[in-house]
Amino acid sequence: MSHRLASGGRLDRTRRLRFTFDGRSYVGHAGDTLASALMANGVRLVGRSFKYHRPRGILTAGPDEPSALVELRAGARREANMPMPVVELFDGLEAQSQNRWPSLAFDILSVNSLLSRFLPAGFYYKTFMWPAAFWEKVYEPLIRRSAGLGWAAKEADPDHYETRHAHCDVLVAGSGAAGLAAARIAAEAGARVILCEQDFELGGGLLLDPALEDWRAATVAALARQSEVTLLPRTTVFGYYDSNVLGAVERVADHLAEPPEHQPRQRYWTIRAREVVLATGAHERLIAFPGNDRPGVVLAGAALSYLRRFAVAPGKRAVVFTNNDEAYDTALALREAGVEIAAIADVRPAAVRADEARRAGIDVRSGSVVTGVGGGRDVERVTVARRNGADGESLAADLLCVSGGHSPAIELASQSRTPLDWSDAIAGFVPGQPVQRQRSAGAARGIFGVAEAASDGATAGRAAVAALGLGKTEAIALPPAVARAGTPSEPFWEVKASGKAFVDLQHDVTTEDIRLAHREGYAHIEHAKRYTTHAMATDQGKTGGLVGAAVLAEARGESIAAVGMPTYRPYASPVSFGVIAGHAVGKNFAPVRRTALHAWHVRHGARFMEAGMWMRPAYYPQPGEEKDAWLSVLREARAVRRAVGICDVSTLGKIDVQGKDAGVFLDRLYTNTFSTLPIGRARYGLMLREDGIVFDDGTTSRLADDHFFMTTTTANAARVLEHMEYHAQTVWPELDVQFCAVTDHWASMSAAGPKARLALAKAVQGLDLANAAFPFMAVGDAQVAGCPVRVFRISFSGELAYEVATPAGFAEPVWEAIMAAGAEHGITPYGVEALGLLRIEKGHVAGAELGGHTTARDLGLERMLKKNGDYVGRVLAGRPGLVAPERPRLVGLRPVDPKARLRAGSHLVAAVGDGQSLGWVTSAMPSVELDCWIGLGMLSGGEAWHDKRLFAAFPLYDEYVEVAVTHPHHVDHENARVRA
Amino acid sequence: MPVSAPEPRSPLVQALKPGRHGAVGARQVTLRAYRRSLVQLQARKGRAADLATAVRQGLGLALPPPGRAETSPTLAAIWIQPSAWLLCAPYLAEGDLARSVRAAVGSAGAVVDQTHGKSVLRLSGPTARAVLETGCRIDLHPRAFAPGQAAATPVGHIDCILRQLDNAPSYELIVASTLAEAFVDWLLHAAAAYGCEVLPPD
Amino acid sequence: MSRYSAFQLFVNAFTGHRSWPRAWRDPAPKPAYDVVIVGGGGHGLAAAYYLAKEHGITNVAVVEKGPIGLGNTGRNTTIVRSNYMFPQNHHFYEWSLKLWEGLEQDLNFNAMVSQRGVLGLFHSDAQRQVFARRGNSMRLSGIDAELLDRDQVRAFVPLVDLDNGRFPVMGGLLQRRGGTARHDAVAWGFARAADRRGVDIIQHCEVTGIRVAGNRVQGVETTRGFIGAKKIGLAVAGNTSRLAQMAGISLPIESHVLQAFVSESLKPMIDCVVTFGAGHFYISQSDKGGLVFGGNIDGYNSYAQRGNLPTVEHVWSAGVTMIPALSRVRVLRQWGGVMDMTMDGSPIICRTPVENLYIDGGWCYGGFKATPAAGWCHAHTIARDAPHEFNRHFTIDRFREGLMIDERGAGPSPWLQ
Amino acid sequence: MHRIDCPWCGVRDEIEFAYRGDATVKRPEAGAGVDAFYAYVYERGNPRGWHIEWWHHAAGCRQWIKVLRHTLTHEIRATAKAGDTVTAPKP
Ligand SMILES: Cc1cc2nc3c(=O)[nH]c(=O)nc-3n(C[C@H](O)[C@H](O)[C@H](O)COP(=O)(O)OP(=O)(O)OC[C@H]3O[C@@H](n4cnc5c(N)ncnc54)[C@H](O)[C@@H]3O)c2cc1C
Ligand SMILES: NC(=O)c1ccc[n+]([C@@H]2O[C@H](COP(=O)([O-])OP(=O)(O)OC[C@H]3O[C@@H](n4cnc5c(N)ncnc54)[C@H](O)[C@@H]3O)[C@@H](O)[C@H]2O)c1
Ligand SMILES: Cc1cc2nc3c(=O)[nH]c(=O)nc-3n(C[C@H](O)[C@H](O)[C@H](O)COP(=O)(O)O)c2cc1C
Ligand SMILES: [Zn+2]
Repeated sequence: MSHRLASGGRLDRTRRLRFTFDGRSYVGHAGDTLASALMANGVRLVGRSFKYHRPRGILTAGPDEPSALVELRAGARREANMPMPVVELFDGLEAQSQNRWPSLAFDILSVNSLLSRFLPAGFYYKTFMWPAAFWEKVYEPLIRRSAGLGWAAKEADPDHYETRHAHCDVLVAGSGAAGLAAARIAAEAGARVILCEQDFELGGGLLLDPALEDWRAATVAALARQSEVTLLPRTTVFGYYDSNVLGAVERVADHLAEPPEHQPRQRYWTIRAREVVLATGAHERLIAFPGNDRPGVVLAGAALSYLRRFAVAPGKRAVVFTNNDEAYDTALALREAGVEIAAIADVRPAAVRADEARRAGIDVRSGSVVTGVGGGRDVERVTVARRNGADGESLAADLLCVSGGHSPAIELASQSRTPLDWSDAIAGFVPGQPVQRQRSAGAARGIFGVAEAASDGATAGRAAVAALGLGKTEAIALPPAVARAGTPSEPFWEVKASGKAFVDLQHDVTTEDIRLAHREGYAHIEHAKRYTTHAMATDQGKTGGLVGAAVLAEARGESIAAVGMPTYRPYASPVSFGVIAGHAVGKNFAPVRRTALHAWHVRHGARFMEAGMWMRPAYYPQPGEEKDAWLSVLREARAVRRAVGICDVSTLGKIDVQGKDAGVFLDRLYTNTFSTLPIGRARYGLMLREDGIVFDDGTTSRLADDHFFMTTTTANAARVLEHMEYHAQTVWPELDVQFCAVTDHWASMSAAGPKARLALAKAVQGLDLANAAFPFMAVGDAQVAGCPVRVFRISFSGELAYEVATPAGFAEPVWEAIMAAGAEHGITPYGVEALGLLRIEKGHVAGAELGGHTTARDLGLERMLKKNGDYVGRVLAGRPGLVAPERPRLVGLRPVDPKARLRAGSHLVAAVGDGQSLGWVTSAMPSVELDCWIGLGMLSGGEAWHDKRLFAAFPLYDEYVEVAVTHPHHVDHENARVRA
Repeated sequence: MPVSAPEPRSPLVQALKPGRHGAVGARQVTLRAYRRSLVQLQARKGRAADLATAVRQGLGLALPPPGRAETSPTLAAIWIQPSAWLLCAPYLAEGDLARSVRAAVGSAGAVVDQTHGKSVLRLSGPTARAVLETGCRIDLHPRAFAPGQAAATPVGHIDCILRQLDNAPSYELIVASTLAEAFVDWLLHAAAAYGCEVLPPD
Repeated sequence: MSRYSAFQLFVNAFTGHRSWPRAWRDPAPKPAYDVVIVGGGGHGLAAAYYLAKEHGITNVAVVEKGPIGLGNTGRNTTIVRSNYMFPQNHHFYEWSLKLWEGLEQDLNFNAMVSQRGVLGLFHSDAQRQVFARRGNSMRLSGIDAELLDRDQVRAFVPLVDLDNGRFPVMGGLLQRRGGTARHDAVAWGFARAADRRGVDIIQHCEVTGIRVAGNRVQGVETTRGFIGAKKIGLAVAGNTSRLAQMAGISLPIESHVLQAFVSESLKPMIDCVVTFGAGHFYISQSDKGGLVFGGNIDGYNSYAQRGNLPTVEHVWSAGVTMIPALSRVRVLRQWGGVMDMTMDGSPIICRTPVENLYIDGGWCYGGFKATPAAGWCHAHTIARDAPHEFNRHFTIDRFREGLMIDERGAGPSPWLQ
Repeated sequence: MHRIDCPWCGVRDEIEFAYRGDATVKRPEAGAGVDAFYAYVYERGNPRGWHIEWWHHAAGCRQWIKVLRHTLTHEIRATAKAGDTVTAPKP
């Protein structure tokens, strides 16, 4: 049965689009939405409601839609809960109805509807409590399964999304008469204008009036000609944020089966607007009456849209139920399209247009309402009665057009913190005095009628131009005002008759639910909303929100203005995760930072690990080691202890510090002194936070009297720089100090091991590496392979070691040269794992020990706290809690059974089964020197435990390992090797 | 005998393969890596005026005010921080730029070589602005940003120094070398809708 | 009568649910009370309830500036857990979890406490060690925790992408007894139960001053006049600094906004609470089918219950990275709440330098789970004028004494806590 | 999203900055004692209203700037260089 009109509409009838709904094939046209195409095909039952599983049809013709929600597409592109009226038809579209089983027509859970008297608002708060264990096991799974609407896709999204940052003078949201006029005025004044329209065609209400097509087309064309105007159809402004920033989503390819190559599916616009015009129109309201949720009930404005724009007759014989004049336009248009008008029920006792309609032969029943809807799954009969319920008559009709008036679309205005004023004239909230640089225009502030809206839009455009100081504005052509006698609409919300009257069609909230909430004390609008879930569905109550508030107001005996609306929040329409996430997902979640030697590591089979944004080689598996990473790690560490290894340490933060006061500055940042450091020497430094907790450590060298080179840990590089900037710029601005990060300019590599000198001496030119000439903590410039290098004799591994820094572009030749020079000594590249092992053997602290809780004393570094002079953290480090003797202190740990494994994250307890933690294992690794696992830990009592035994408890694995407590230096207690 | 330094390797040479990326069409942009010497110059406390004079006399360039870049035939100076500039010149020999700047400014400024720490790119073409707008949050419209202007600002989650060179428009993008590969990954993706021709490095 | 049960629901069905009484009365304030609790969120209502139930103190008013339960109690991501690292926190949060476990029966109100498990994912050895330390610490204190490997994570939350290419998942720390509770019901349930024990819940009554004489509280100035009080407890999350300042007390707190989000209703897809260790992101699915999720604070002082786009972008990116199937899911609402961020990320429940003034505040992200125990301990502290063992460490003085309880180790930077 | 007018760089998005709290606290002199440092590090006015605060232009000119911002409306009334004086309007 086709409901497609023979002519008219904004369709391209030459383009036939095939699509399926619940597996059945249908045909529509270009210009159709899924809703209009199904309607044209006579499909009315399109879904089931949330709670009672009642049959649902198409209520609206736009994003206000509460009930006609479908699953769209299939597989990885499946999307749940798509409102049919915003789904543009494309060839091959697949849609499924939702929330029904086994089928839409025979849905088992529609028994909920019969049980509905037991399921009033909030019923679950009152029951399901006994027996207690049944909640998770029985009740909740049942609730969870029956709740929810559609199924989301289960796979990764194959499409991609784009972000766009925009700036403009004037953002206009909405392209109806008001929006077009505002945009045109601003554009003519030379402003940079962005016009966003959520629909795929520009024009809003203009699209429904062929008489205005010329003005619409001419205005759009004039805008399109302006180079500073960006027209964005299919773009919903979803939120209004601080500083006049708005978010919008452009549906670039949702009207296609798949996005074209290189095109995003959707685009997320962040729009920074100097001025904003909100011309977002109005939402037509439903009226609460029994059966107002049944398929075949359509809002009057939507019906007009289906007729005029989509050339569909939404029924054959209609009843129109209204409290206002506009619905008469629908009635007349229906009749013109061949739809019989059974009657118009107008709640008003009299209306000019009622008389006109009567004269045209329509049965208008003034002072009348709809008290019920009969039929099986959709509208077959409509009962019309006097307002007091008398003279009820059941009329045969398959279409019931309803209009409860219009509520301005104030979502965005309200989000921008504009207060809402009640307007008696339109029985709705309108935006009050704006707070941000914004104004509403047209239906969005209760100015209805095309000419009026256009002229209001022009006024808003002029105001925006004036606020921008752009000077004079041109006059533009506006649609002619049509003088027409009318009758004010009468606020009307609910027909009280027996049966469920819905205020929220998606969440199945009835007028009785609202009254129940009120009776139980949930009488504040926000309580009533939460108790009943009214206006909490995907449509956020666009068609019924105010109706619910009105029912509540009546129950409270107060005005709707006093009751108010629940807070408006983003999103004006739901927004997909993907579009806001944009490109920064999966492997692009965070940019990858690579050292200059990255390619070398890749070529040599390194396994990488993430360290913040960095990728660092963890180890370099060799043939035969694939099965067990420890083999590689131990081999690498052993090479360092026995011969020589080389490690990329480029990720350490490096900061160049200069200036007359550089030394003083460093003295205040570090707990120890740097102003006394000789030129050509390095020193280990410790930094505290101002609260006395250890912040960072590293070596800093003096290159000249007024020039230092500082290093930080990889993790804290950025924070240390910021810390320095804070102190230099705000605390001690008088100091002559200049510094900047040079982490990326220098690549650095550590050559460590007893043979390090032998290996390096062959590669390094221009520097005598002999112990006497270049002792521990010496710094000097040299060349390797013709490249400039700076050599630091510092060591993290505890071996004789040199850190060789070179400008990053020379990293590979320098590294290769050292590798070549060290080949005869068995030089071995080692990764972060081996580095960790070596430092644990040495008892050097790192991230695991510096976790933001430890003091210098805790780490056994109290000797680094200078006695005199100010430094960051000095005072608060002395608080009693931070110097308490029972604080955990750094110790070494070894399992008593040399075969036993020690795990980081274990706790130290006195006996198996003891719940009292004395400390914990911060780091653990198998040792190459000791042939057993070793660890570092923080232990209350610290050195008092040396040579005593405890248990490392790992109850997560039910493991207890007996450990001996040792000095943290497992290897080379005397620190002789580094000086060798 | 000291051997002479090899050509320094730029991470972009690896990452940026010459050729066409993304869509084919008339709206494409061009992208090219540049080998540059870079030096960060910072005035010593209270010596900003001396520094400006020294640079003008020694390097023939006026140090620009905030938000701007100044160029001479051989050198560009970009304001990056109060009393701090990034100087940028064609790469000649290692350390040369830093040495000559140091000689020119004497005790008036701190000079730090950043040649290897930052990578220089140029994005050019009528749609270059549209490409950047997918990740750049400042207003690049000609009314707001023009040749001679420069800004430090993140582009696609990576901090960047951005300078407009001409009205093609062409933009110079300076990013940390360790993030350069990630940056061009992002940039090529951003440009794919228009198409991007990667030219061999300069 | 007013007891809730399936039977009552059945009976009421036949009278059109017309005889359900108000869940709580709407009394006018009396001139004075033994205890005035400021703040009608979960914490304040719970304190009043436990004052009545545990200590027999029923001459109590809860004064709330708006309607009850619409502060952070009404806008949080409802995660309930007790998986803390430090023993100072263990006993308190575990006590809270125990109270949650019997709450419905105790209150005769279904707060939908749903112990479907809280799983925290980790992505590196370093993170694993921190999680292990935490899990072991919990186990030593008798709290349930399990360390999952990748396969176990996959089985537990099949939609998580373990190999997202940037921060692959190495495993997770699971607390099965963790889960969610229905936020609104918690406030309503405590309100109804407290009301039935005689507590006056006074809505739309904003405290504008605290009257102190001789360093002892006298009562509160409100928009509905002065209300005398022998003792005053503050439970005004997000506003604790302001209220304390009314009594001349300055606190180590900044108020920050935290956002949360909810998606459209979907058929079941995530059956637990799961958090992404590589970026701030946590998500669960409500019984209604909405995906409730959130991330990090916006990171600036704010008393506005709304946030901004940069955080939104970061949170959603993390979400799609962790669960790629979220990409086409649509989100219908975002909102914000104002939280007290303390300088160590841990709460305050203690006496104050002003006699008979008590504070329950400083909850940062995590005070919803604490609701029953915080109310319980607050009530104890008020009734006995001394802390219970469970809240002994949650003092203001700990900062001056250097006894911070800093689980994250972020230090006195509230925006990092 | 806050748009902050950096005195050096002009108006930039919030994400370029790192928020760093109350700019009215001052680091005490070295000898000021624990209470003074306690107040500097921990105590905050935390006003619901105008707040003078540090924002570090981390992704721009790397300056610590002062911002006068309203913590309820998020209105930004003034920005200034680190050394400049900013005064909050009387409530
Ligand atoms: C987005 C978000 C997500 C969160 N997620 C979690 C989570 O998953 N798990 C978790 O455990 N915690 C979470 N939290 C934290 C948690 O919500 C809070 O810590 C907790 O709800 C605080 O409860 P409360 O009763 O103390 O505060 P509230 O519920 O905020 O109650 C305080 C009450 O005090 C009232 N008040 C304030 N000033 C006055 C005055 N002058 N006079 C009278 N009344 C006043 C307020 O109106 C308010 O009702 C989250 C917080 C937010 C904002
Ligand atoms: N019965 C009435 O009196 C009545 C009531 C309401 C609307 N109207 C219509 O009002 C018109 C007045 O013009 P108008 O311009 O004020 O309204 P309009 O309805 O013609 O235009 C509003 C436009 O804004 C768009 N829009 C709404 N929210 C948006 C968002 N968040 N992002 C992007 N786009 C959004 C809508 O899709 C629509 O196209 C007349 O044409 C008339 O048809 C009349
Ligand atoms: C756990 C949870 C679930 C929510 N689910 C929904 C929902 O399904 N629909 C909805 O509109 N809002 C939902 N909200 C958000 C509320 O509507 C509201 O935005 C939030 O409680 C903050 O209050 P406010 O927006 O009135 O300030 C939910 C909030 C929470 C805390
Ligand atoms: Zn700046």
